[in-house]
Amino acid sequence: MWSFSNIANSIHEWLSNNFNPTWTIIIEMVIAGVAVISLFALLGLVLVIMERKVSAWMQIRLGPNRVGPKGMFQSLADTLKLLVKEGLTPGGADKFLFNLAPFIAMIVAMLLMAPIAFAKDFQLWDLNIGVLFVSAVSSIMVISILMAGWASNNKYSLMGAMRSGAQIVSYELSAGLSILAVVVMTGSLQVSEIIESQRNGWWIFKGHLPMLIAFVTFIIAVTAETNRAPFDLAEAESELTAGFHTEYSGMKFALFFLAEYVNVFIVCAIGATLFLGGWMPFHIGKWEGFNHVMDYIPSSIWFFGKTFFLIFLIMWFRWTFPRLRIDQLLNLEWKYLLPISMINLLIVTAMAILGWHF
Amino acid sequence: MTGSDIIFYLLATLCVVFALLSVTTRHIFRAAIYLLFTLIGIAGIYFWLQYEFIAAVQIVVYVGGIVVLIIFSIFLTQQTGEQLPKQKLDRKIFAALVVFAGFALTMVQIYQHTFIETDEIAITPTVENIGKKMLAVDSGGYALPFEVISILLLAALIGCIVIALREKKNIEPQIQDDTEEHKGIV
Amino acid sequence: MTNEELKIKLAEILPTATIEEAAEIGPGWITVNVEPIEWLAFAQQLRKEEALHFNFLFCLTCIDWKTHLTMVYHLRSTIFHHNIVVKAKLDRDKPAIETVSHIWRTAEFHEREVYEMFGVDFLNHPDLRLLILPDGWEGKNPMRKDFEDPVNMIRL
Amino acid sequence: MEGFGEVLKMYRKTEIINDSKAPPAEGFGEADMIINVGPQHPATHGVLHLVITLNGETIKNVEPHLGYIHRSIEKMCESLSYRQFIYVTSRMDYLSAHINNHACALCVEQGLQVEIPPRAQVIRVLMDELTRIASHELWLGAMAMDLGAFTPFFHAFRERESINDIMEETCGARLTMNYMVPGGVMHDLHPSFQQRVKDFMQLYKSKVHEYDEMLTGNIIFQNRMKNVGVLSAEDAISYGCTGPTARGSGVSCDVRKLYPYEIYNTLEFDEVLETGGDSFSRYMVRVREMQQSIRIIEQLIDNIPEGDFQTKTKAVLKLPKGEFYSRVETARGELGVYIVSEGATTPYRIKFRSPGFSNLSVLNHIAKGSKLGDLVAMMGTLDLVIPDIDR
Repeated sequence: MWSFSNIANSIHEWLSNNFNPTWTIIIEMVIAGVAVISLFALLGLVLVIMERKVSAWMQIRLGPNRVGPKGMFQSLADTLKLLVKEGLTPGGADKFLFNLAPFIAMIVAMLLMAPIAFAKDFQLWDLNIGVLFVSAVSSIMVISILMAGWASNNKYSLMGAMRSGAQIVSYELSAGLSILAVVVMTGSLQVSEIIESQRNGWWIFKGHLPMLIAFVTFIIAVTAETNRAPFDLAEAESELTAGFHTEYSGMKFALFFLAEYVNVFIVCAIGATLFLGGWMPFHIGKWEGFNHVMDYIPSSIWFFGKTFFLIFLIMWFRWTFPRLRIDQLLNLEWKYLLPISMINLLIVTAMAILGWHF
Repeated sequence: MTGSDIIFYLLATLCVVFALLSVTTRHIFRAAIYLLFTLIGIAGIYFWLQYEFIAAVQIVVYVGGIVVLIIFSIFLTQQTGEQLPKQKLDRKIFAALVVFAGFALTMVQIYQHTFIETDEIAITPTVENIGKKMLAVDSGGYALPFEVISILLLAALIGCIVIALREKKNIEPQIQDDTEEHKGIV
Repeated sequence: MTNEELKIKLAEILPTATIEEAAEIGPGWITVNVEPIEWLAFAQQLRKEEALHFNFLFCLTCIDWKTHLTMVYHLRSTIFHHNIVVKAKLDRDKPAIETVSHIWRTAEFHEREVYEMFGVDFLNHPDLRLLILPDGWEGKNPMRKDFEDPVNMIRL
Repeated sequence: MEGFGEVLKMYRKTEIINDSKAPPAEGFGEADMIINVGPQHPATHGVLHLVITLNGETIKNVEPHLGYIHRSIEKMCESLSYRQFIYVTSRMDYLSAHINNHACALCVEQGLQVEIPPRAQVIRVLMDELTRIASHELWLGAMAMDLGAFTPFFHAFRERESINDIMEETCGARLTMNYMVPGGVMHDLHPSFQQRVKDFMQLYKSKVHEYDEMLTGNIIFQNRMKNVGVLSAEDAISYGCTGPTARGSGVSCDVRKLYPYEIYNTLEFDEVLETGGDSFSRYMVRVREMQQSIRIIEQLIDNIPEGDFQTKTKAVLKLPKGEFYSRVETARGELGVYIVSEGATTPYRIKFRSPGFSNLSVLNHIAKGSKLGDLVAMMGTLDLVIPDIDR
């Protein structure tokens, strides 16, 4: 059957036959790099047009419909526009850090791609601490926002950065705790093992109510971590104009923009991996025929289907909810989400020890 | 030189260069960012050693925690675009001497120390093994240090709360005074 | 309270004021002419007096009569729903009157507007600065009749 | 979240950028900072400039700077005839242009002592109420957008658009209608007016639940609005607040009820009062007011009397010497028109008592001590229209 792993293997074999091992690794690294960057660009384009179409659909309008069939090339045109725009640096800004910040955001987003399993046996780096790596590296993300806010020499940006710092640092806790729930169940941090443990059922179904709570907490926390509405206080445009990226224009703004969308993709991919079985098809107990049909759907389609479903969920939040206030936001985390996810983790641990899951 | 060596020297240079930049720059925020790169470089060396777990913990604790804390304190006390005052020459010389002395002490220790090869087999650093080792009470277990550190952290937390509470009492009446004044104006 | 009763009551409070009633045209409100010097005490009584209870200053403006200025205060009571108009004649060269912004807070903004548009000085106003005109505005007050803007004047 | 506020309190102090208009130095602490909201800012909906003194995220002082769109309409009107000046007033509160014109027409008619025909009266009231709904719809969308909810904006505009279509057909304009003239209205209703208003009402009734689902019942929205910007009834009166802003604090101030003009005393409708005084009460007042307007339109739409739509008046109007004051209830509150006439063809002095000016003055009072994020909720529910404030 056609699959990504076969392609990857055949490339690897062909390279091994023609080059010595060092060159093989270097060429494979280059291929992987190019693949990640092109996936990046593609994701940016797809997610922007998706966001615009989803919002248009919710807001009873048509959305972009001029460039290309059904406006599908609109985000391409936007990218071109942003590319040729002048990148301004405000006077009084710390030029070095101001220009560095968007690249940090990008690099972090790229690093996060490494442990994600896009399809069966198709993963860049299956390191044994996969999910810990993701939550560790994603904590660098906040640095780029703080850097941008500080270096802009703008009070709105500084306030945005402060808000964002407080927000991301607090919501990392409950995101981490809800990830831990799955880790406790699986007994491993490795992405491939977590997916493998869901062969006979996804954790959201296998883990009873506590896993559902963990899933909901996870979605709320990552929405906050990626600065998406209703938690978009860092860029709240009606209060802080655009928060930390007020002063950014042209390509540097586009990098922030892109990094935001790629981060949304990554957290949704992690969510799909942890709770919805990654590339695992949907199986129902002993319905052999049904399960067989499900197996015929390629694993990459399962993965992207689940991921885009979660992305749609996060977009749905954005276009229906008003924004929270900063104190309400932190109240929600420290008074509700964190205690709930802590108690939930205890229950999950008890469940894992007693084997109370399917 | 193999590829592996090249990567090590790259990472080592990164750490050293940014460490030097971090102490020589006169922009305080940049110093924090250079420190961040140094810490990331160290995490990179851990990855190179294939101690992924320690590398990830290094990033979580130092990058996600300590550096963010440092940056916050800079936000609250400093102003954008301001440079720190230039240090006097005698201070610089003194600092260089101290650094050199410390460096020499470390190097001498390393060269004098005879490292014994152990025949114990290193554990595979999976989460399960690390977790079991961390809570093990037999020889080679880390239960005691683990608990001691957790008590230290608890003390730190309580200290924070105490400081925060005391400060609040001092500030509150001041704010009320302000609002009273404003009432008078309006 | 009918207009007649109101007139009697007002005359009791301030015997020196002249009270007019324009019955045929206009909404038929009582107009009280006061001296600027008496205005503050009169205003306080209008606000405090149980039977009057004029707690709502809904319009405050000034008219330039070329020979003098007239401050116009429109007052009403939200309980009794009666209205009066208070007028005070000011000297055109050096117009000054006591502020009422501590009695009716809405006067603070309205008096600032009148201050910059007509140049009336409100004594004891807490914050008498330019509100609408650009910073550093110097020269004549734009709403006076003899104001001529050499650049932007519209003549019809 | 006291802790966070405490930390933010230590925000660095930044130098005052301004000028003579800078806020008073007293009360400005070492840890405070000043930010300029506006004149170009997404939340001010126009060129309003607020200089805000912040202590962390907590507001210490709000200082409005006005005049960015001041056209001195009062001065302009002094050289315009009594027919002409009405059209300038459409540009004041451009969202309820009809009602502004109505106030001016009433004042001139008071001076001329003309009776206007019943048909014209009904048309005027109908148009006023339609304008009120349109204005509140725009407010609803804009306020929701300030709070970060984008979608209600488009849903509100769907209804507003159909009102604008009705207006366009009859008046020939969508925003500045200029439909009122002294003595009646400019032309007769369009033949399809009745049908289109009925269609609109059907549309409105079938969609009104969407607002409740998206805003009124939303827990985030309620948290953002309740106990935010609390204005007591005494303060509302003292600051001269009118309209929904004052009615949200329980002050009965609907001019249509207290000092009825046209045919309002023959109509059945309720004055909407809420007693909370917070942003949520002001929100509820406006939402319920739309339903009252629908109720008024329902009573009138099938009972438009036949007859003239205008009383014949002279080509050049002259008001007798004297003073005239008329007031109407616009979507934002009480609009007063004060004309001083010397018997000429132009007014000697004209004063517009605009509701926005007084409503703005209360902002500093209610914003003190709340968070920066609350400021947009307060400005949203005060429903500020900047040309109305600046005139």
